Amino acid sequence: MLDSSVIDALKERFSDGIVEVTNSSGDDIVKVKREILHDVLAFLKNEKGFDYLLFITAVDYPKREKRFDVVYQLRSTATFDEIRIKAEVGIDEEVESATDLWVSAIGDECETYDMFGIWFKNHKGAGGEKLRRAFMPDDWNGHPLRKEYPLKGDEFSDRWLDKYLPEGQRHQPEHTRMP
Amino acid sequence: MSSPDIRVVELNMGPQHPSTHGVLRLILRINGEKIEHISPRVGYLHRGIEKLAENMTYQQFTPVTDRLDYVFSMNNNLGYAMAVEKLLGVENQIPERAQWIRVVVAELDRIANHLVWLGTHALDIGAMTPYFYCLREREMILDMFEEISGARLLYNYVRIGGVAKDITPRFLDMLKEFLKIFPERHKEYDTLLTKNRIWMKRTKDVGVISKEEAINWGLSGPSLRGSGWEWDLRKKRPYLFYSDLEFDVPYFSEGDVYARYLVRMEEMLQSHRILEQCMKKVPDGPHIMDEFKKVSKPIKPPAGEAYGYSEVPTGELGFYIVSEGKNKPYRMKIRAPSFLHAYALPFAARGYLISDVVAIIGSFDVVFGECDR
Amino acid sequence: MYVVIWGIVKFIVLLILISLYVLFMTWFDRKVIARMQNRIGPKLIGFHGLWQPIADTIKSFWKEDVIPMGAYRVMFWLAPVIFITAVFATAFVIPFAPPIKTSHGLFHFSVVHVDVAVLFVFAFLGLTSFGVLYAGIASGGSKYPYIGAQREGAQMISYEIVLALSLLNPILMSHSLSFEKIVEAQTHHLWFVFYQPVAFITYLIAMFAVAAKVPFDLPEAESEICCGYFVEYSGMKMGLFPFGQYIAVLVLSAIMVIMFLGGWTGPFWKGCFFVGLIWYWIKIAFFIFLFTWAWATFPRYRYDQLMDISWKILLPIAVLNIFWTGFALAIGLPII
Amino acid sequence: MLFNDFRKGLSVTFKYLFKKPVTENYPYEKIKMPQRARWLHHFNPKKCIMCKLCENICPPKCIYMTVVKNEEGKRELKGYDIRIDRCIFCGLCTEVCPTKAITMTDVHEFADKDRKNFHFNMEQLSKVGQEEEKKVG
Repeated sequence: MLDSSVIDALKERFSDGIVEVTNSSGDDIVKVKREILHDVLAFLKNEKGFDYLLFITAVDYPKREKRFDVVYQLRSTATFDEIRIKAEVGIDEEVESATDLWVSAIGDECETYDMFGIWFKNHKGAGGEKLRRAFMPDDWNGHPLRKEYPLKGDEFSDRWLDKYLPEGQRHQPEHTRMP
Repeated sequence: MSSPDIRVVELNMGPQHPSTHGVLRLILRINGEKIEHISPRVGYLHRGIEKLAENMTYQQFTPVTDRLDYVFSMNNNLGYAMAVEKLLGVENQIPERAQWIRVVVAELDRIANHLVWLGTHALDIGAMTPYFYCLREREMILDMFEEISGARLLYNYVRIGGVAKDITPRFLDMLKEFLKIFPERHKEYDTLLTKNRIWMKRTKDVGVISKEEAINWGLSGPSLRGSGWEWDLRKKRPYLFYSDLEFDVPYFSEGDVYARYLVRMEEMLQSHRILEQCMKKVPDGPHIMDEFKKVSKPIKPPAGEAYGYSEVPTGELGFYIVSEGKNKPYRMKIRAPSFLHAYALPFAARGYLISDVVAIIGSFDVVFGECDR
Repeated sequence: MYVVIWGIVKFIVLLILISLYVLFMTWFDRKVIARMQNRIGPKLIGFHGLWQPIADTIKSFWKEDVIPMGAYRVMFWLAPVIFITAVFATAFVIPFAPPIKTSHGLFHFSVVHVDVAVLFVFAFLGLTSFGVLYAGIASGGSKYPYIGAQREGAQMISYEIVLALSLLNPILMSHSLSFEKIVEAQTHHLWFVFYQPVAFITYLIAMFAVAAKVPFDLPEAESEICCGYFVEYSGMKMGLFPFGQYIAVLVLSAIMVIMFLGGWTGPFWKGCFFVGLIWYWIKIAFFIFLFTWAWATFPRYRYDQLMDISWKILLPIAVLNIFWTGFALAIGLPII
Repeated sequence: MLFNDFRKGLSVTFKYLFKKPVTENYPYEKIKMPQRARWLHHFNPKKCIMCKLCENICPPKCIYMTVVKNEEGKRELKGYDIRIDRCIFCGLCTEVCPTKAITMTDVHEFADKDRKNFHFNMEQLSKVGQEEEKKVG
């Protein structure tokens, strides 16, 4: 459990930006508005000592108006406290990148973009690389961790592979499908 | 006159390369043999484990966690089980015997992973023999795990609320034998490598990471401790009964490959020390909580979310689980240390030579089952 | 005519012997390294897997021969040929047994007997790097062979100098470039290793580097650049490169024994042909075993460190050592 | 001493040259499996009560159970197939089975070149354990 001073300081600094402060299974969760997300992270890192970014991810709630929750889990190296920052993001909204604060955000932002299609503005990878898909091929259609994305492919889901295969090898691998 | 662009060659290292530890692909831009830029590409082993988790019950997902980092499956099981227990709020009700078994298998698995790491790391740098010596000792550990769980690599042993099966007397005998043999075998690897001048030349002052960089790059585990952080979750946030055990957290402030090597070598001995303390007293009692004994009985955690973490051999493995009160998780994010380590490579290896890239990959202990998920 | 026929006979005998030696060496390497690693090694075919190398050779003849699309075909074919020819030529002048007296004079157990054998060996050892360089360049823009060939070129240049400079000391002391005369010079004194321990060590280190064996196997570092210059080769063409390497190991060990360890001279039964033969081959076998032993034990150096060792440590030591030898010879110090 | 580190390292490898190898002579000497070994399934159709728990728990969904109603209106087990090529040998099916109709044996040598041979049906699965016993006895 986090002591209340951090949350009080957050409330004081970003008075109307804080949407909700909750606690679940002993983890503190602060929900903020998307616009001030980067400022909150910078504030926590620079002034409150939360200098270790554990992960960035997103959760998809397709029925909501703004369907994604972007989640940042931070930890303080001094006190070992943890805090979770969340922000609601709509399907065509962008998030300010945290790569200027943490290098470890590069991989996670690429992954979140790949899996959910959330675009991170001003993302700067190693050597100034742009945001790109982390796991899937660059020309992949869709974002796999969205709820509407199917778990299993149909018989045509390997078609994208065909253009990479030589003539005569263009067949679907049989073992990937149900009988 | 040649422009600088012509001198820079793009070299594709991987996905099939003997020392990228699986399927890491690095696009190196080299000038001579010097690295100007690295662009890591991961995902060649992507199996969509997070998507699978959303479509599986909590118990069904346990065998899938084995497939994360297949070198230390026990620790993956343990990390997942602890995350779900945190979500359920039962983390303090685990039977004593189950806790004992969990610590023993986790530490044995840590030794097993470090042995594989040591062997492959030495192989990358060119020393062939430590690999076979290490696998010889790992074989003993795998035999023990086979005795209690029935499988040699993907155990599916540590379950939510306890462990799958009770240990057998034969396991204890094998464990005693292993504890007797291990220190002298450890000394052999030490003789072959630690003071060897070639080994020191290849690893000292290579891949130096400062204390601040290590935190900023999201390193964890031995890689972080090699940069001077005395940061072990077993000490800082003790789970199970690690707080009752005596062990040191080795850390070195040099931050180079050699420091990370020394950390892991020392950790093996510390795990051995923990195991010897465990052997003094084997508690009795059930090996699993009664309500989780039946695998077919659905687990329905209350709506909410939890981030459960544990110290696995490569770093901090975390499971961020969002539950909506159903028997399947709504969303599961796996914080994989290997993934962050792979993305720290371009920063750690910039300015070094091709041979150093291999050493640095090895020193991070990146395994792609976990990195790609 | 007599000389030509004898030369051809000797050449064929050498070819057979060397092929048998290489076949045996592949088995020996695998078996010894396996035992050092607590394994069994080859064991199925023949007595303790002794026929395994023959099976391997037959297999590699039947393998599909892949030539990459962008390769320069002529050079690609030529590279292993140049390599194997150059290495094989070095073995021509190596005596395989002590000379025996016949009615026609001394009979030498080497294909050609030349008085400047040391020069001959160095000329052809230098040529081997051309084979490797061609292999790297001919692989058609494939980058790993290219890096491997670059490494081999640099390594060969740096270490041949050290190798030659270390050998200058025994040459200076025996006033000869002929192997037989150098051995003979050591029968009058102690072996040269006792006079020239520094040159012995520099030669030993340079020997590993020139043969490109662990800990100096950078041109083919399989964990960094995946076997380096012969990545793109397959079948028997690929097999020729390790084949040549094994010959180089033999030649360098033989030179080591001749130059520093008194060749076929031993502490007792001097002058007997068979005893000399056994002494000679025991010494050579030890150095060949040393190659295998080091392979099983040591990690690999890095490219820049390799260059540092050569140019910053070994070369100055070797040059100073020559000065010392020349100085000692000039003023007639009793150490010679 | 000069090169002391090299000497020590060399002595370790040299020592092993004269030690007995630890390699198991596998295909010629069979490995003894522990009792809990999780390998090829054995299925006993007489014990099965058609509860479908194993089919539901199977993480890769490689168990296919066909239950039909016969003329008398009773449920009858028509087929029980396991696609071993997809099986991950987690052992959950044996754990959930209330009557121990499905168990795991230590038969582990069933490699094949054709994927079709990994579709094990009910008769094949019910013979798995027995064959092994015959070989041993």
